[in-house]
Amino acid sequence: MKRTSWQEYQKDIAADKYYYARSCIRQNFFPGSEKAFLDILSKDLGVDIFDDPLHTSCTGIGYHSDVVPLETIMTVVARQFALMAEAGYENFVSSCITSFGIYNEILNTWEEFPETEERTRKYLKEATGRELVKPRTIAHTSDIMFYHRHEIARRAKHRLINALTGEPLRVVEHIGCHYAKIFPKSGIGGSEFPYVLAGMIESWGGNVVDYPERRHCCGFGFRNYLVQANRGSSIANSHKKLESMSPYKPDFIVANCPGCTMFLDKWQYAIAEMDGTTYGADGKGIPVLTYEEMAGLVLGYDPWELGMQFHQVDVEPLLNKMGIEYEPEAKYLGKGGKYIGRPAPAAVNCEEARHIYEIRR
Amino acid sequence: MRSLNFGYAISHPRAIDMDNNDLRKSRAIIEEMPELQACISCGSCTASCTAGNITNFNFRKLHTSVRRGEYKGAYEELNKCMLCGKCRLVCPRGINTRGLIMLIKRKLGDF
Amino acid sequence: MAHRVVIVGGGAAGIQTALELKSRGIEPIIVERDIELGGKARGWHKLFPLFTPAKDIIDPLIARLREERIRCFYGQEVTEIASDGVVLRSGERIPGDAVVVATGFTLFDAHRKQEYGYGLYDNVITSVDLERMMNSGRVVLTDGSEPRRIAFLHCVGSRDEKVDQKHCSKVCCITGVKQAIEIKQMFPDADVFNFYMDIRMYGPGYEELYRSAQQDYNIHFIRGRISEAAETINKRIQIKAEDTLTGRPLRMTVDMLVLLVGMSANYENKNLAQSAGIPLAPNGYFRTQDSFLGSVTCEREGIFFAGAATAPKSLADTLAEASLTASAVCNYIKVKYTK
Amino acid sequence: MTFFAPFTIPFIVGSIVMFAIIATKWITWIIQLPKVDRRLMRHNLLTRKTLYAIWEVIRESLLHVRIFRVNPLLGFMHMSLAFGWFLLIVVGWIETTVYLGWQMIPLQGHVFFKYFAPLNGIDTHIHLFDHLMDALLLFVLIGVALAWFKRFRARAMGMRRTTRHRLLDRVALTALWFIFPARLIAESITSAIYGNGGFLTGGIGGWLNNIIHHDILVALYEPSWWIYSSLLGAFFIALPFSRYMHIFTEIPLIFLRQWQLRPTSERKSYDNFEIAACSRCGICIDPCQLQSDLGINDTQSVYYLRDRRYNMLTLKVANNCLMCGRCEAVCPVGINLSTLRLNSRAKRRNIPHEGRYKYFAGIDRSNGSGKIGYFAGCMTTLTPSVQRSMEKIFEAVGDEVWYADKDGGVCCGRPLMLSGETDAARKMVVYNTDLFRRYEITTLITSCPICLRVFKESYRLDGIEVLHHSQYIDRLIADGRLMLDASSEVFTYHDPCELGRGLGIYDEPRNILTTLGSLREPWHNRDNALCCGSSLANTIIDDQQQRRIAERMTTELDATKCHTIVTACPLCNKAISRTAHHPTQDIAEVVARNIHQNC
Repeated sequence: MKRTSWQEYQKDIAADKYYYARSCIRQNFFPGSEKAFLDILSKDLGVDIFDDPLHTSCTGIGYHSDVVPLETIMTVVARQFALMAEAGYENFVSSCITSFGIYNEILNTWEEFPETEERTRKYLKEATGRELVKPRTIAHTSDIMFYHRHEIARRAKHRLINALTGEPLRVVEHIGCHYAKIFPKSGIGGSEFPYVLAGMIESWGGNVVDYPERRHCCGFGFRNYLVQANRGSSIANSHKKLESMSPYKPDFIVANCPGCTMFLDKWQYAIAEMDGTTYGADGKGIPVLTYEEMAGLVLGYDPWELGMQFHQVDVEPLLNKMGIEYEPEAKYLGKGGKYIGRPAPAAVNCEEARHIYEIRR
Repeated sequence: MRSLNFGYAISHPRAIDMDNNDLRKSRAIIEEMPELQACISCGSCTASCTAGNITNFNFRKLHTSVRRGEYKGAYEELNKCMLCGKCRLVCPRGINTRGLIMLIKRKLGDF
Repeated sequence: MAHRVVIVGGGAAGIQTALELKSRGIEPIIVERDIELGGKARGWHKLFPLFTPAKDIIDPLIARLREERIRCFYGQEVTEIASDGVVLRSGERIPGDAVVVATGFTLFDAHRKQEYGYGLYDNVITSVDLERMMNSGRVVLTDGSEPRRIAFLHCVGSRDEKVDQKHCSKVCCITGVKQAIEIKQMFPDADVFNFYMDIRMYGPGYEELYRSAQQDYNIHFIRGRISEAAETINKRIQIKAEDTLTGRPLRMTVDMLVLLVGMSANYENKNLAQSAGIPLAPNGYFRTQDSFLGSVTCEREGIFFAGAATAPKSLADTLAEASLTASAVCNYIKVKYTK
Repeated sequence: MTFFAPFTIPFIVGSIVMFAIIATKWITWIIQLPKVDRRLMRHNLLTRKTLYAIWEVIRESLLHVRIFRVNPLLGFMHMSLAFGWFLLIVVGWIETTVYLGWQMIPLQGHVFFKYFAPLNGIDTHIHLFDHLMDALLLFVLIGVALAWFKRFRARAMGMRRTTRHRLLDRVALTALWFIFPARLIAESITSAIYGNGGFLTGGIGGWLNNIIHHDILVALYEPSWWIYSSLLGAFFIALPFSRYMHIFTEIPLIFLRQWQLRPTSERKSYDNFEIAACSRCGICIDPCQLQSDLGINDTQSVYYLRDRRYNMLTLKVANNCLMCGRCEAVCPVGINLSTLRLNSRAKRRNIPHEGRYKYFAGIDRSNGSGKIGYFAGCMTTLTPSVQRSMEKIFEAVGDEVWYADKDGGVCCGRPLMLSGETDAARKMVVYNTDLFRRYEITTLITSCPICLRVFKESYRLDGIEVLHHSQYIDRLIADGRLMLDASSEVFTYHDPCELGRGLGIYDEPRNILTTLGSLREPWHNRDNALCCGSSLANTIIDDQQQRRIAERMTTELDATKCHTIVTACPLCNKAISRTAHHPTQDIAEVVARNIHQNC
């Protein structure tokens, strides 16, 4: 890759002892990813990561939708930090890009306007009796994965390589806007060309696709999506990106933001239904992965364990391409082999119906 | 083609798309009166405009859009002009604005 | 014995100062960091606003310098300056009765505006690259084909706090106009777009050239700074800007994007200034006493400036200023040594 | 006598074709006239107007009095050709009648009488007719010689430039040039053979007899008549398609015009008479400032009419005219050049858009109250001192004034009309008329001659007196209501086209200025005044061309060495002050600064 500018933007990422903060969207839409992250870190890499049951949502969605006031979210964030300190950690890790942006924004606000920190400290004390302790480092979970990318590469069972042709897979990486567009120095590689996902892809054998709309937003933008009247604008953004990337024939998209992963995936279905356009080989859609799923596949995790059946666009063509062995029949079986139901066939999820639950019926 | 109603559609981009806009008419207009390109967007024409005093008619913006191949509504908008000629009198670049208005109308109105 | 003046820098400013001093009976010595004289102007093809070949200006200057047998040090970097001489990196000291700082400027490094993809995308070049291409007589895309749509972006590294360049580089506007016309002369069927924030035509004949570019050459001027450039699959450049005059975003694909790079203060100015105990202006250029009668002098007697060491200047302004510097040096020496 | 010889065939065919075509054209045009025009014809047919028309036909179609006024030599040329030829025909007819008695003689009998009756003259003692016809022939030949001369030395005839012609015109012109020399030769040879003839043909005949052998003369006899007849035939056939159509068309035009038919802003059949009546004499070329100042020479009225007649009129030619009226003022045929030009602009799509100018509804930018209305006009807002001066004058005389457009109103509509959008302009006419009616004004004063003209010509403002501010001020002075301080200031006055040639207002501004000081006229003044070049009627010439016209004109104003250049039109004012060396003011400004303080 020609780009080297990312090296100018580095940041301090802790090697161990992380305090984990979950993402509202990911918990619900990609629960497998968050679990995989914890597993990869603690089991594969053997680092200390604490998933604290006491922590809450950062209320970022509410904040960006103008329903949660600044003072409130500051206090909530202060509480998260307090919990971290109480648990004996100082490296705060956020699973959500929105939250990551919120934490950075609030830490910077406290720095620029110390009186707001004092006020928050007071509110936190009054409300919960806890003491605010600011974290030593703050990172997004993708930063952590990026940090350990070489270690993961060493343990790789699969590489991002087309098993049939031996060619590297063409991967579109998409970075959530709030990762580095608010504070360029908060991201690996700055705001223009963040390297966090590209670094993983390159170390695991794939090729990053550099397409014109690479830096464009996916269109989630809270108020864009949450208000139905604005959804046309939301989908138009994803549409623009998909149109721009499709000539490069990407094998899959990987994103580090909950909203982006969800919308780049689900809008493919909506676009297909709206105007008949489908992307990807054979018009079956371009699979959209989380970086945990990507790492999980590299490390040899079972795709269904990773929760990849939650995607709108079927991932089976990608799994076949990577030469990953999986049980097609187990796709829609939940815990203990229980059938969890399956979506109606659509343009972008049209895998052949040769699943056991079909037979059972 | 299927089309399922989600209650919204893919919004048309607001951006001026210079790759897909049909620039033929714009080129023909500039070819006939190259002085249009000499506009430095000072806004004198719009500021002095008799029609602009009563409506939101903005010749500067309009001809700029037309030059970019954005013709939609331009003809109708130009019909607000009363052709009084004040703009020509104030244009610091000496652009024959009245002639231009007639030319653009002719090219866009196909007559 | 003649008085001796050390001139730091052998570009247009240094040479012209040297020639002027020599004609007034003073012995100038030029210390040039590069291995040849002529400075940046050597790299230019033609000069605005009359399309004068840069060679026609620089070559005679150098030739005269040789004729006058003016001493030059080549490949020597000055690390310290004082009113009585300079110190080279080698530690050697060159004494003089006065010192003229004619160190010029540094071209803004377009890599720093990474959103424009200089160095990443094949067909994103700088105005300096274009001058070089024109010098070689061949302006083509990397695949060897002729560009049919070219965009110029003004103010790259000028008036941009994000890269610490708050000042206007003064010459890029007219350079953009000049180069756009040259491109249009080479490729009459090409579409040329200049994206600008303001068009600043401060010199004689500049505004006229701008107007000619618009009306006679049909060059499109779009007011709006390109926000980002990206490469398409067929190696063209997709650019986005706001067409601020219609208030709408604008996007287009071009074959070639030319970045009109501005002038930065030399990084070394800081050390030189420190060694001489003189202040720098906030933008990193040397600070002159004032902008009027003291435009080539500083607070420390015996140290003088010529050319773009104090602010972005055109070649014409630089040459004019060099004569002024020579006259100021002369007066200084006369007053100081005839007591 | 049979009055037939084979050589007469070209002549006979030519004249039949010519009269057939001309008759067809005229009849078609008359039939296509709008009802209004036909009613006017019927109404005026049996009035004195018809007699005037006959008188005018004699003066203009035969004697060309108006051309004499432009240049006597040019007038003589036209007269000798037209009147001379006419007399040749009339006297020739009398001659045949005298010799042969009152009987039906075919046309060629008259024309080629010398051929058919070469010995007739010998019968009588007096060769009266021979000499008379020769004298007339000489008269015409002088005209032809002058025409040849004019081709090569136009300046001598008072014309700097002559018309460039089309092919058919050249055919007709060449035929015309040689018809009379051919006649002279044919008749001279005839005289030579028969030994008779008047002083000219007989003289040349005698001389020919001396130098050329009789047999050769006999051999040349028939061919010479063939040539004469063929030239006549060629000329006649080319005539209806060439500029010479004017010879006949000017006659019905004079009648129609006397019967009060006029061209309008809509094209109509009447226009054909005016267009065909243009002789393409080219007198309109020299006064055209587009020609003299800018060197544009394809758009003058003569070319415009030509292009329109042959259906090759381009929008550019139609639009490239200042409509200053200088050509119209000198046109010997009196063609309504500006109106014709205007209605060919109207050829452009002129259907007002459904919602066009809907925004006029409910707009009222007027203020003040009074029976006197003041309409500054769009342009006057760019010369605010005119408006302020008017306010000062109104205040000085104590008139209560209602200001129609102090904060910018709706345009008067003339600019739009000048661009051919007459129907759309009606919306402005209706709007402004309503506005004036609503405030019940009885006098409407405007500072803009453009507005003034449209108020007078296209608005129906019965009961409202429409005045230019110079007329109003002049009246105030005459009535003793406005006292001004006279001084030694020297003024020069520029006549705006719309005010002067357009509306005939020349004296009022001059009265005012002579009250205030002394007046020096520029070289071109009154109905010959130059245009400032900024005319709204022209949308083709560019800014620098406008400037050049203004500069030339302003040079004349500056040359008077006045103190102040005065004009009465905001547009002229802007144009003049652009290059003038003397301060330029509107007449209202000059008046306002000289109001007597105790007044």
